[in-house]
Formats: sequence, C-alpha cells, structure tokens
Amino acid sequence: MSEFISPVLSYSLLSPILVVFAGAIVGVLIEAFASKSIRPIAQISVAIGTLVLSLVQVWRIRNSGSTTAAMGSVIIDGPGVLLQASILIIAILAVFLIADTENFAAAAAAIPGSPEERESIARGQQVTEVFPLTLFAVAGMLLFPVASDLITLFVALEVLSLPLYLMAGLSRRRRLLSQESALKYFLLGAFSSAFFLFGAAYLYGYSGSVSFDGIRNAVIGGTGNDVFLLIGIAFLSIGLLFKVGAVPFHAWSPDVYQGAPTPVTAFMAAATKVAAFGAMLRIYYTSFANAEWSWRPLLVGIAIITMVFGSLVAIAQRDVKRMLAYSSIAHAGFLLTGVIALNKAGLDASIYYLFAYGVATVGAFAVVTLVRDSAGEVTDLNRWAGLGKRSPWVATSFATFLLAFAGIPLTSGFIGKFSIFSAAYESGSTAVVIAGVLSSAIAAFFYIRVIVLMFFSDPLEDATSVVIPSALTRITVLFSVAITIFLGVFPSPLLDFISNIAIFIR
Amino acid sequence: MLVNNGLVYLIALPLFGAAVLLLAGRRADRWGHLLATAFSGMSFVLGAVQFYQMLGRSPENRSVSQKLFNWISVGSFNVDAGLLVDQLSICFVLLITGVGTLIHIYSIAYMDHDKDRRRFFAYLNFFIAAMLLLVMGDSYLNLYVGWEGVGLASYLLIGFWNQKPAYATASKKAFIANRVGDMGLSFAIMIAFATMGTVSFSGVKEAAEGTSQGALTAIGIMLLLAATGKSAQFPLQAWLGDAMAGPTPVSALIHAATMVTAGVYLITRSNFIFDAAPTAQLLVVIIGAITLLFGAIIGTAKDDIKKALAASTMSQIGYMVLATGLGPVGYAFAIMHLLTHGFFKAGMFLGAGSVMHGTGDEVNMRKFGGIRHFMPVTFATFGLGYLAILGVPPFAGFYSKDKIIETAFYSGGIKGIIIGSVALFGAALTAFYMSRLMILTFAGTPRYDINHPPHESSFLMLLPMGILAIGSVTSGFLLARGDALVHWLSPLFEAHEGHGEEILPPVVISLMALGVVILGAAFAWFKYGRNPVSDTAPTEVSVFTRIARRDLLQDDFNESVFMRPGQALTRLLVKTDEVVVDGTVRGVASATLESGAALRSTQTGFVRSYAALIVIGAIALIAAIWAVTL
Amino acid sequence: MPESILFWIMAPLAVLAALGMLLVKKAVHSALLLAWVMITLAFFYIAQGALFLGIVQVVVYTGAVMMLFLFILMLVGVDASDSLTETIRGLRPIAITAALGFGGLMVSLIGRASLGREPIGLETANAAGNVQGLAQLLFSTYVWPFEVVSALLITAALGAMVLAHHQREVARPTQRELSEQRFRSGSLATAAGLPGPGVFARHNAVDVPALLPDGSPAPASISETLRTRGDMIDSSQFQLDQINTEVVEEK
Amino acid sequence: MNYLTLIMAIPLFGAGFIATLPQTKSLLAKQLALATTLIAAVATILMTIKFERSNTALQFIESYDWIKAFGIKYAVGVDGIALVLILMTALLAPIVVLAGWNESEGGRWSTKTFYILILILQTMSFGVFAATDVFLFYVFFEAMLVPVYFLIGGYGSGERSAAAVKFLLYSLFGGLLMLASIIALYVISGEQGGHTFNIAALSELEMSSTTQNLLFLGFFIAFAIKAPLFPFHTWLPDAAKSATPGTSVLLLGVLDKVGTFGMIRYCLALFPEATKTFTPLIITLSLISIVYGAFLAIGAKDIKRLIAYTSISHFGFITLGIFAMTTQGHSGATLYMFNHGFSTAALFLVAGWMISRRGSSTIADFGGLQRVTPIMAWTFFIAGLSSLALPGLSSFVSEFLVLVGTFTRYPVAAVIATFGIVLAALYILIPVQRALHGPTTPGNENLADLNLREKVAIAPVIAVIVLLGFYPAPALNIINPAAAHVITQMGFIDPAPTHGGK
Amino acid sequence: MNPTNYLYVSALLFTIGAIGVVMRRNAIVVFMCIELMLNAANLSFVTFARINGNLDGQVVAFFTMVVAACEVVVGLAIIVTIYRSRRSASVDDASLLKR
Repeated sequence: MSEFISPVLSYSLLSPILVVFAGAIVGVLIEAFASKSIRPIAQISVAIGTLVLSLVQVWRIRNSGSTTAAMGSVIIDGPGVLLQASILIIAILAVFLIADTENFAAAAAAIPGSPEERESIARGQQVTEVFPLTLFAVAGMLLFPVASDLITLFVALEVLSLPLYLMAGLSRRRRLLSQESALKYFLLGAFSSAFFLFGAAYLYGYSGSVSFDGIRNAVIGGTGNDVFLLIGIAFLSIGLLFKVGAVPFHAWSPDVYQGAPTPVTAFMAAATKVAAFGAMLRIYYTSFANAEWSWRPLLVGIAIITMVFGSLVAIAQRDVKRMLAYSSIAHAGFLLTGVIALNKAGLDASIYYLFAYGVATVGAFAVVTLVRDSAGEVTDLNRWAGLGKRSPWVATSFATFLLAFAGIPLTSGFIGKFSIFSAAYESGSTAVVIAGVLSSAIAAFFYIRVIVLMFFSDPLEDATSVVIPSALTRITVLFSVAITIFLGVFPSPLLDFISNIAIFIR
Repeated sequence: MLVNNGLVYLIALPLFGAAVLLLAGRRADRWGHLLATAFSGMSFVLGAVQFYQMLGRSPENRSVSQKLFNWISVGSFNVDAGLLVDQLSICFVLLITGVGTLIHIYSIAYMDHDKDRRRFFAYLNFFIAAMLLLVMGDSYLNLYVGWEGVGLASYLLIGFWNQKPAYATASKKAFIANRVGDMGLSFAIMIAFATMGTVSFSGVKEAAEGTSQGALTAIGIMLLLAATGKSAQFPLQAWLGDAMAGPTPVSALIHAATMVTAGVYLITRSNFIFDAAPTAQLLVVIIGAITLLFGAIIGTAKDDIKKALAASTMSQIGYMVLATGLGPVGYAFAIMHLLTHGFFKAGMFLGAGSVMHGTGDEVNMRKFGGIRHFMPVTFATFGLGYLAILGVPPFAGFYSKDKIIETAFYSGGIKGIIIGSVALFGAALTAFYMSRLMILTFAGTPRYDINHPPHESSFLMLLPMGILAIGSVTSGFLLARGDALVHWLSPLFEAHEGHGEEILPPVVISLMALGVVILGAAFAWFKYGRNPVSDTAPTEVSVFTRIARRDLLQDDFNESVFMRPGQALTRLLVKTDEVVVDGTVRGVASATLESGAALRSTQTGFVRSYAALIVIGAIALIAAIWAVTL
Repeated sequence: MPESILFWIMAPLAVLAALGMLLVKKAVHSALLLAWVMITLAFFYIAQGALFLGIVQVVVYTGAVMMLFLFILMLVGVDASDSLTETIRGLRPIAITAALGFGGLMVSLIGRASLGREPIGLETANAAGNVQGLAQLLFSTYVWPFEVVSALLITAALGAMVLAHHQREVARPTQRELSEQRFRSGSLATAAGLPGPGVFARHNAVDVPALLPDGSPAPASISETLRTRGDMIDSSQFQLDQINTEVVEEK
Repeated sequence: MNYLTLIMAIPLFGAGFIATLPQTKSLLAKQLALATTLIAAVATILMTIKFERSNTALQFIESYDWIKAFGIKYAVGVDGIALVLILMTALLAPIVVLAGWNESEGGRWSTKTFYILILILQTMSFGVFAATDVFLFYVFFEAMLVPVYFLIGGYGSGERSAAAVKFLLYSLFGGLLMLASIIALYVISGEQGGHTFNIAALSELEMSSTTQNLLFLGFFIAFAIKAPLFPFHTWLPDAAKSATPGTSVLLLGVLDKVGTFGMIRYCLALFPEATKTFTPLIITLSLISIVYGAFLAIGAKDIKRLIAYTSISHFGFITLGIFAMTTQGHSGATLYMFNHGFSTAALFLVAGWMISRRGSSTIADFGGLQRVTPIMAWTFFIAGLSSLALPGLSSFVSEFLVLVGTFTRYPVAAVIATFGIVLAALYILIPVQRALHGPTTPGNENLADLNLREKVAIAPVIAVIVLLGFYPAPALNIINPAAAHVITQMGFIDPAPTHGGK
Repeated sequence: MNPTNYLYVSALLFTIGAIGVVMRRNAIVVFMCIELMLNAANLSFVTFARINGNLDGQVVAFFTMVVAACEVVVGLAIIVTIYRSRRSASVDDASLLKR
C-alpha cells in the first residue's frame, strides 16, 4: 500500500468559495439562534458581506493560476476567475432583489390558503432561509466552472442545484405554481443529473480517470475505439445542456422561470447560465477539444435548434417571465456558438457575453418585480400596456434590457453577439452564424413587441401600479442599465481584460 | 461667331415679370397686367434691335451667341447654359414677342373681369420667357428646358380656370401628351450624347457627318416624337382640342401661333440630322400628311368655334411638318407658313375670342349667325384671316401654302404625287370648314338670344386684331418677295439645287389649289349658306360625320389603348403590392408567429412529457453516435 | 466462475424487478422491488471488488434512502395505487419506442465498444484492502469534493426544515388556558369538551360523526381538519335499519 | 478642427440640454431644438466651405481606437458624396423643426422628448455618413432606427405603432444580414493580416467570388430595404403614412439615403467583383422600382402614401445611376440623393400642412385648394414639379444625368427608365388636379393659408430646388471628383462616344 | 467473467429507470426511477473501476450515494409540500404551468 499523502489545499486560491461556504453556514446559524426580528437584516448583511468579500478575494487571485489548488480537483485560472467574478456580481445584484420584501413565502411549510399562512403573513414574516440557500448555490456555482474532475463537477452541480430546487418553491404569491415549479425543476434536474452521471461513468470507463486532464490525455492518445468516449460526451452534455436550457432539454425552464419567485428566477437565469457555460467551456475546450469532430456537429445542430425554437416560441408568449425564459433559451443557443467556436476568441466572447447577458437578465427580472397590482406581481404582458406612460423610467430600463437582448448596437448585447458570432465564423461554423443572425431577427420581433406594448399602447382599465423601488432594487436596476450601456459603448476595458487573462491552463 | 451678352435680357425680362407678378400677390393686381405687357413689349424691342443688327451683317456672320455659365458638367457630359440667335431663331423671337405682345394687349381687355388677371399675365410672361429659351437655347438640353417650360406654361394656362374639372383635366391631358413627346426629346439627347459625345447644336451638326445612319435615324425619329407631342401631330394630337379650355388669348398665342409650332422649329433646327436620315425624313412627311388630313377632317365636323380653329391649327401645322420633311427645300417654306399662320390664325382666334366676348362666352357656332352686323370690325379682321388661310391671292396663305403644295408635288416620283394630292385635298377641306365657320358665325340668320344681341369689343381688343389682320394680308407677300425668307435662312441649311423634278408647272399647281379652294368654299355655301341652319347639331347623320365629330375617335383610341389598360394595370399593381409583395412580408411574419404558437404546444405542462423530450434528445444523440461509429 | 453464476441468476432478476417497478400499480410495491434491485447491486459491487460500496449500498441506500421513501409513501397514503392507463396522448407509444430504441442502441453500442486494453481488475488497487484504498483517495485526492459534500448535507437539512418545519408562532395553550377558555366562551354546551367521533358499536372511525340523541349526526365531533377537507362520512348509512343483515351461509 | 465630431456633438449636446428642461417648457424646447439645428447647419456649411473640392481623398479624417480588441476605431472622414449628404441632413433639420413646430403635440409623449429624438437622429445621421469604419457605420446604421421608431410610434397618426414595428423589424432584419457580412469581413481581415474594419483596408481583401457574392448580398439587401428598392419597399408607405410630416422628411430624405449611400460606399468599394456580377439584377430591380413605384403612386389614394411611392420610383433612379457605373450616373445619383431630400421635404411638409388643416390625408377630401389657399397650393405644386423633374428645377439635372449616364452603358435600361418621366407627370398631376384644382370641396372653404413660420420654413427648400436647377455647379463640383474616383477605383471608364465626337 | 456484462445490465437498468420517469405518474415512483438510474450509473462506475484497475470509480459511486441521499431529502420534502397543498402526489396534476 502506497503512503498516504496528506492533502494540501491552497486556501487563498479557494478563498472565494470558502468565504461563501462560511457565509452560508453563518446564515444557517443565524436561522438557528438569532431572534426572528433581527434575522432578515442579519441575513442580508451576511449575504452581501460574504459575496463582496468573496469578490475581493477573486480580484486578489485574478492573476494566479494553479492546477493543484485542491489536490487536482480545482483549477484556478483566468477564465475561472472571470466566471467566478461574474457569478458573484450577478449574485450580489440578485441578493438585492431577494432582500426586497414581498417576494418570499411567509411560511413555506404552511399549506397555501391555510389559517397558518394567513397568520404568518399578518405577522409580516418571510422565510429568511433563502439567504443561506442562495449562498450555497453561489458556492456551487463558483466551484462549477473551476472544477477539474468529474467528481467535483458532479458535487458542484448538486450543490448549486439543490438550493435552487428549494428556492423555486418559496414564492409568496401563487404558491401552487411556485411549488409546482419546484417539483418540475427538481424531478427534471435529478433526471438530468442521472444522465450526467451516466455519461461521467463512461468517460471514466474510457479514460480510466475522472480528471479532465486524464480524459484529455486519453482522447489524444486513446487506444481502441471511441464508443465509450462518445457515449460519455453525449450523456455528460445532456446534463450540462439541461442546465443551460438548450433544446430539447429546455422544457423545464419556462415553467420554472414563471413559477419561481422572480428574484430567484433572476438569480438562476443569470448565474446558473454563467456557471453551466463556464463548466461547458472548460470541459469542451480542454478535455474534449481533440475530439471536436465528434461533438461539434451535434452542438451545432442543438445550437441552431435552440436559437430558432427559443425565438419562435417566445413570440407566442403572453407572460413576461415565460417570454424571458424563452429568450434565455434562445440566448443559450447563441452562447453555444461560443462553445462551438473552440478558439480563444470564442472563449473571450463567451465570457463577455455571459457577463453582459447575466447582468441584463437580472436587471430585466428586477423590473418584473416592480410591476405589481394588489395581488402581487403582474406578469401578464397585456397588463404591461402603457407602462411607459405611467412609469417612464421603469419602462425605459426594461426597454434597454430588451434592446440588449435583441442585440441593438450601443448595448452590451450587441458587442456580445458580434464577438461570439465572429468567433464562430472564424472557426468555420458559418451555418450557426447564419442561423444566429436569422433567429436574432425573429427574436427582435418579440422584444420589440413588448416595447410597443409598453410605450405605444394605452393602459388598460385595471391599472397595474409600479411600486416605488426599494433602494436595493433601484441599485440593481440602475447598475444593470449602466453596465448594459457602458459595455455597449465602451466594451474595450472589459474585452481587453478578458482577453488578457482568459487562458485555460491544464 | 459673334458674342452678345445682352441676349439673356430677352428671356430675363419676361421671366422677371412673371416672378414679380407671382410673388407680389394681390398687391400687383392693379398694375400687374401693364407691367407684364411692358416686359413683353421690351423683349420685342430687344428682338427687333437684334434683328436690325443682324440685317447689317453679312449672312455668314449673322448668328450671335452668349454663354451664360457652365450648367452641367460631369465627366465628358458638358453642357453650358448658352444662347444662340441666328436667322432661324430671330424669326421665332420676333413672332413670339410680337404676337405675344399683341396678345398681352388684347388680354388686358379680354381678362378685365377676371379677378385673377394678374396671375394670367404672369403665366403669359412666363410663357414668353420659356418659349424664347426654347428657340434661343444653343443646345438640345437648353432647348429641352424651354420645351418643358412652355409645356408648363401651357398647362397652367389651359387650366387657368381649373375650378372646372373638365378644364383641369384638359390641362393635365396636354401636359401628359407633351411629356410623351418630351420622352422622345430625352431619348434623342441621350442617343446624341452616347454616339457623338455632345448635345449642342453646333457640336451635333459637326459630328453628324461621321455618325452612322442608324443612330441618326434613331435621333431623328425621337425628335419627331418630341415634335408630335408639342405640335399636336399624329399620334399625339389629341390634347389640342381640349386645350381650348384655356382663355382664348392663350389659344391664340400658344395653341396657334407659337408653342405648337415648336415641333417645326425643332425639326428645322435639326435639319442636319434629318438631311442625313432619309427614313426619319420620310416619316416626318407621313406624319405631316396624316395630321394635315386628320385636323382638316375634324375641323369639318366641329360646331365649337375654338375647336374648329384648333383642328385647323393642327392641320396647318401638318402642312409645316410635311414641308420640313421635304428636306432642304422645305424648311424655309415651313417657316414661312409658320410665320404667316402665326398671323392669320392668331388673328382668327382673337376674332373668335371677340365673338365669344360679345355673345357671353358662347362657343357653339350654331348659336351664332349674322353676327357681322353687330361686330363689323371683328368680321373684317376675321375675314382677312379667312382669306389668308384659304390661300386666296394675294393674302399670306397663298404665298406660303402654295409653296408647300408645290414642293410636295416636286419632291419626286410617286411619293411626290401622293403627298401633293394630300396637300391639295387638305386645302379643299380647309376651304370647306373655314367657309362653314365663316358662314355659321357671321352670315345667315341670327340664332342667338335676341334679347342679348352681340356687341363689338373694345378698342384694346380690336387693335391687336387689326394689326394681325394686316399681317395676314401682307406677311406672305413680304416674306416671299424675292424669296426673302428663303435667302435669309439659307446659310443654315445644306445648299440645295432648286426644285426637284417639276412634274407640273407651278402656275398649274397654283390654279389647281385655287380651284379646290373654290370648290370647298362653294360646297360649304351650298350646305350652310343657302339653307337655314338648325341651332342644334343634327343627330341623324352618317357614321363618318359621327366619327369626325368624335375627333376621329382619337380619345376613344387613347382611352381604350392607354388609359383603361393603364388604369387596370394600376389597380392590378396596387393589388399586387398589397397581396403579393406586402402579403409575402406579412405572410412571413404571420408564419413565424404561427410556428411559434404551434411549437408552443410542445410545452404541455406535464413533467413526464418534458422527460420524454429529454429521452428523445438522448436517443437522437446516441443514434447519431451509433451511426458514426458503424 | 462463481461470479458468473451469481451474475446470471441475479442480473435477470434485477432487470425483471426493475421492469416490475414500472408495471406494478402500487407505489409501495415499486419501492420494494427497487429495494431488491439495490440489494442485487450490492451483491454485484461486492462481486466486483467493491466491498465497502456493497455494504454502504445496503446500509445507506437500501437501509436509509429506501426507508425514507417508504416513510413518505406512508405519509401520502400507502394504499394509493397508480392507474396505469396513459392520460397524455401519444406518450405511451413514444415511451415504448424510446425504451426499445434507447436500450437497443445502448446495448448495441456497448457491444461494439472496445477499449483497446484488457480489463485490469482490482487486485493491485485493493491490495491493501478496499476500504483503505478508498480512504486514501477520499482523504487525499478527493478531499475537496468530500468537504464540499458537507454543504450538500446542510442544504438538505435546511431544505427539509424550510419546507416541512412549522415554526410555532404562538405558544401552545396550556390545559388550563384551554379549559378556562371553554368555560368563558359564553355557552356551557361545550364546556365538557366536544363529543367524540364514531357511531357506537357500528363504526367508530374518526371520520364518522357521532349521533346526537335525536339521531342526527354531530359534525362537531369530527376533527376540524377532516371537516374542512370534506372527509366526513354520512353516519346515517350506519343506522341499523340501513344495514344488510342477511346472513349468507358459508359453504 | 474636428468638424465631423463637432457637428455630431452639437445635436447631442442640444438633446442633453433639452433633456434637463422641465416638461412644461415645451416652447423653450422647440426654440432650443431650432437653435441647435441651426448651429449645426452653420457648422456644416463652414465645413463645406473648408472642404477641398479637387481632393478625392477622404477629408476631415479623425481616427481613435474604440474597441481595440476587435480593431474597431472611431474613424470618420468624408468625401464629396458623404459631404453633400451631411450637408443635406444639416440643412433639412432646422427646416423640419420649424415646419413641424406643432407636430409634437399630438404625440404620446412630451414635446421635449420629440426634439431629443430628432436631435439624436441627427447625430446618428451625421455619423452614418461620416463613418469610415464599417463597424462604426453599422452601429450608427442600427442605432438610428431607435429614434425613428419612437418618432413614428410615439408621434405619428393612424396605425402608427404597427407601422413603426414594421419599419423597425424590416430594417433590423436587413441590418442583421449586413451584420453577418460584417462578421465575415472581420474574420477574413483577421486571416489576412490583422482584424480591421477600415473600409480602405477591407476593400483590399482577397476573397473567393462566392464569398464576395454572398457578403455583397448581405450588405445589399440591407441597403435595398433601407433605400427602399422593390421588392423590399412595403414598409415605407406604411411608415410614411403614419409618421409626422417632419419625421417623414427625415425618414425619406435622410434615412433612406443611407441605403443608397451604403451601396456606393460599401457594396461597390468592398465587393467590386460581386458588384459586376449583380449589376444586371440590380438594374432590373431599379427599373421595376421606377415603374412600379410610379404606378403605385398613380393608384394611391392617400397623399402620404403617394409621396412614399414616388420616392420608391426616385430611389429606383438613384440605384440605377449608381450601378450604371459611369461618372454621369454616379454624379447624377448622388446629386439625386441631395435633391430628392429637398423635393420630398417640400412635398411632405406642404402635404403635412394640408393634412393638419383638413384633418385627413385622403386626396379625395381636398379639392380646389388653389382658390382657398393659393400659397400652399403653389408650394405644393412647385414641389410636385420638382418631383416630376421639370427642367429648371433641381431634380431634372440629377435625373437627366442618371439617364444619360445609364444610356451610354445600358441603353435599354435607360429607355425603360425614361418611361418613368411620363408616369411621374401622371402621379404628380393627378393629385394636383384632385387636391388643388376643381371646385372647392365642401369643408375646405375656410382653410387657412400658410402662416409666416411655414413660409419661412418652406422658402429655403424652394430656393434650393430652383437654384440648383439652374445652377447645380456648387453641388456638382463637390460630387464630381468623388464620383469619378469611385468609378476609377472600380476600374470602369466611361464609354466613349461610338461615332464622331469631338 | 467479462465485466462488460455488468455494463449491459447497467444500461438496461438505466433505460428502465428513464422510461419509468416518463411512464409513471406518482411523483414518488418517478423519483424512485431516478434513483434506479443513479444506481445504474453507479454500477457502471464500479464496473469501470474494475476494468480500469483503479478505485476512482468506486469513489465516485460513493459520492453518488451521498449526493443521492441529500437529493432524496430535498426531493421528498418538495413532494410532501406539494402533496400537502394539493392532496395529490401525481405529477400530472402539477401542470398549471404550461405553454
């Protein structure tokens, strides 16, 4: 028996993740021991403090690169750091939304409509467990794109997923829908993890190793045929594609986006996408890069179907959250072109796109939380009619995000689309670029329809009102707008920053 | 070539007058007509001075030019805004400004009661300017500007009383017909530029030598098309009758004396092209011959005094065009007839206007009769014009028309006989319808409302009529004496060797012409002079008469061949645009929407079907793997 | 050799049990069949040199996880049986085709696969004992995910708390408070407590209201939860004259 | 001095300034907008004076790095073609503001917003003509859709939001096709010595003919939609009908020119071979546009739609001139763009006044206006004459140059196009007859004639129309060298006279 | 004995699990089917561990069990919550969110 090697962990490189874990545990302890009255403020402070601290840590390690930060389970490198930073920024914005009142169930365990629930609402309660749950999810997301073996990847996947399953069911209003979305998310999520795991098994079988590097070596110097490799790639991809919401593994996302509390939707739509694409980029760019002949055509097909499907179905939506969900499906298709590109430009573009898209998404959902009537959020698009007249600033912000999604110049979305499509074209994937351009045209259709509705339609009788945004929500919206426009007009600093440090190390 | 920097004032004065009258608005109502008349008169004086100076120079040095500025210059396409006055132009200048000024004077009285008289004079001045530009431009493109300018003036004047929809339509019709002709002028210019690289008269004349027959023929035919439009020649003649909607002085000036003769000017001016393109020249003759008869036949059937005169104009211009088609020998005669016709036809139109003025704007000759008793001066001046147009010696028409008939006969072979006979027959018809007109109007028993007898017009109207009548009497003699005009113009044309084959002595032809004129007049006398005339047109008439009354079906033809199909095409295209072109756009949009709605149904809400979707996706992936690893 | 015998006996049984899981109506039967499959797998693990896993499989999976399942099944109604008729149109044929296609393709693919190397076996790896080998990996190479898994456990606990734990908003009233409340409520009718459910001698389940002296049912005798849910049985059907008293003699 | 940046900045500053005003100060907003546009116009005129006419190179060049990672620069510069279009934009803007003094009042939003949008649009328009970086051009090209969209949808009439959406989607679709081509160019440039968007550098790329053809189409369709060319025109009548007259002027006068300008600047310069390949097709489309647009104008019942259709016909001429590849055609087409801006402005503004007085845009609702409102009728008539290219008015020079330039290379095309001038007479004179002539339609007896503000607004337009008709040299002198340069660059030589000649 | 046989079994079990998810309506049974799929994956891991001669696969299987246990807790909590709200554990009843 070989000697036991004591594990060495590089705490400084892991500190962003560790800080978040620690914050989550502090949150749990607050739940356990703090009195109800101070819980909300304490939780918010801890959550935001944790995330900011973690962001600071990320900044400090931005130029470090290491494959041995956690005994080979984690690789800290440029792309990882950038993605972690993106996740953290998005998470901070999302936490601002989560911290706003009126979003989460008063008592999640109470039966909807029961006296107990009424009692809790009357007492002004709100579940505060969402904060530690959020932090756990963030921790999982931070780990997901830097994981460098299949075990860590799988564990991180579950760490980020489980809290989200739970959070989806915690809505204050329309709780049946919320719980339904939690159930759907959970069942399908678990289903897809099974595929993921099965794929991981075959990759392990093919390469004899669970580390990405081992798989890469096996791909390069593999003996025998590729059947196991291909099965492995296919099934592992199903798990990842499920997370990013690519067709045909997308079906959960509209339902979950609609049912979940809007701040949670914002969080998972933006941050999950970053994390999942981060992991995809790493694994496809490193482990599978030399087998690109096998997966690229498949991904091209999926990307095209995803873009077109997402754009087409979004047109038919009458609910703003569902529409954003389909839009996010379409964007998953666009982002897949970055994976397909398989070059440095594609990597840079994907990271840029993920950040820009994530921020705009959080902003868009933040606006959704503001449009309410007496029964809570109003997501029926027809009732958004005339919003521009009553709340021009809210409507203008939303329009900005929609224009960014549509890829209109001078918004971040345009630079993102341009860079990602040009990277894909550079790699020779012309078909996917053309499909992307065409579906952008389709997508513009429904973004513009919403703008028309807000600005050019007269308000309906049963007016929805826009709540005065709380300071935190206001920060989220304003920051998102500012970033969206700034990145559209002066993308250079970020682009240069990304291109300087975004290099995968092995 | 001499340069004279004063030429531009000829044009600038009336143009300035028009601008002042239009811009000053109602403020100029009181003195506007006088100013306009003065400007027109000054132009005439300038023209006369010019003419006088020309007379003092040797024939080769008579043309003067002025370069105003470089107008359009792109690559090798280089056109100056330049003026040219030569022996041909000066004839027109004098005619335009002279007759024009007379008509200005006439109109002061004629339009006295119209509250828009100022506007009328502005248009008249504008017309003078445009027409002068037409005849003074030194290139086809400059001519084109004047060409369309007179078209615009004509449009404005025909539609002067455009509150009547029919008049407005008439003006539009005139403009459109002219535009068709203008298209010909455009083509001609384009071909000229493409083949010769220049569009100035001198340049084209120079280059015509080395240019292929085909190109020249094409240019010639296109110029002819332009001429048919402007000069109301077949097949673009239909607008002229309707153009009588304008005030009568307009008909006299524009639609009798000057503008409609612009086609003759154009062909004459382009003699170097037609001389080198016999096919085009033959076509000119044919068009002229057809129009000559066409107008004459229409003239026989018209009861509207102005329309009868218009038909006569068309026919007379047919003579001129025919003459221009006869080559070097014909040009001078065409111009001569043009000038004499300018006098007598303008005079008759003014006379007709005077009659109308005296009878309360009645134009139906069947409502006249015996007017000579009430309007002796008008009768006298009109009668002199009548004799002139009939070609009775020694009145003006005798000198000009007989020459044309003669030249037609002498143009050679069977062609000469045919066109000569046509011209002769035209003369007979002319005699018939003009006599009919005279008889119906001035002779016979009164058919007007006895309670409102006609009255003679004012001096201001009678003065121009008198002057023109003098012209009708003397101009032919003056121009023909010693072949004055022929010699005057000869430096412009290719030298020609006398007449063609003289198949008959000139005297015989003159006698024949006189004979047929007497026959025609006599026939008219028998038909209208001896019997009382009904004050409504008889309805039981032959089909030929009916066709003649309908202007030989010219409008029916245009309507069924161009207008209706055009309207149908328009409707079809509007429909096409809506259903096919925009329909495709909307179809794509709605197909997108519908496919979105259809795909939406895959989202059933059942977790199990979502799971099935994932399984299907997985199967697709492994099926692909299965296929590639075979 | 013994392994093949084990395999060829256990594997078909496992597959059959798995298929049975799909086809049986009652969820609890499915659970038991699943437990069987898991135990089979435990055998397979042990047979393949994964002794530790085999034991953990039995302890954790079959023991803990499956018990949790059964527990929840009890909670939601152990009797509940699934109707197996398909209600979503077109799903069954798709599912069956998918099953055949998926299974067929997988089997065909695995049959076609080659690794280009012979199976090595775990003799070397397990040389120092399977548990020791695992431990070495777990606590050195994979110590990071091992630590991270703790987050998962906390999440699970937290989740269960959020969704299932009712935090009491008001202190539970004491016996004394309750009886004082009863007496002070104005009417003394309920001072002695509400009647208990059940029709004496005939049917005494909690969902059958007691009969009042006049023979009418007393809804107050039923738990409020059942009443609001509507799970109340009409007690009149248990009146003596309504009951079929015919005695059928057993043959 | 950085004129181009300056003139782009002026409206933007004005917009920013207006944005700070309170909602109620709408008069001040109007005055500020007018002042801003006037200042911009003066600056542009100064720039035009400074422009070296004989120099065919780009002038007033500025270039700064914008997005270094992609080699994108903020690079501007003008040649004669771009300059006249910028000048046209600068001159039209104050006129539009003055002419449409009250048109913001029926809108969905405040007056202030209206002028902010107008001024932003002006900046974008300057940018789109001045950009010498393809990416920068694209940014302006797309971004200028947004203010127009809000101008139509927010201040228009009738089915305004549907029209706005149709306009935006159609344009976006074209823009995206162009984006695909731009991406391809970017990638190809990267393969051939470094990513760049500089037009001059891009025009030297080596491409296979298939690539060139495809990329050409990407650009061309975008421009054909913008211009618009048959069969991509159907958005225009709807948009023009719904927009306010001032917006319509900017839409047809300025925005649509981007399409034809783009053809010269991008299609021709970047893809000379593909241009040659597609010339027959494009000439055919141009001819169809000329005739088809004219027929639809003849059949139009709505005055604004009519003007829109006439523009389709005119854009057919412009495209024809561009692809005739002769100096006359090119100069004519460019001059046509300039002139069309003014003649359409005149038509639309006067039509707008007529409509706002009558409350209807159906031609049949007018009649006899010449008696009631002579000045308005006259201005409309003159504008109409300019539209039908009457000699002596500015459009004639350009139209004739296009025809002559086309004839020397493609005689048949020129012949067909010439038929357009007859149709033009019809489509102008028919509405003139219906609206201005005839008896005064009941309800129109008391319409007011133009007031002083309106006269002041329209007078310069008419003046330009007349002056350039008689003396086009000032414009042609700027255009000619640039147009000739394009032709030379493309490797074309004007056909020599076939016979004789001097 | 050839370990590949275990792979066949694993694949079959995985298939059955997947189809079970599609075919069964009871949320708990659906979830059990997912567990079956995870077990199938585990079997593959163990088999591959044997083939490859290292213990990594077994470690993964071990992790899977832990993860699955957590997942079960969360999943069942959600199912119970739904059941309490709707009195039904059928996944088909939870279909308000659609289209």
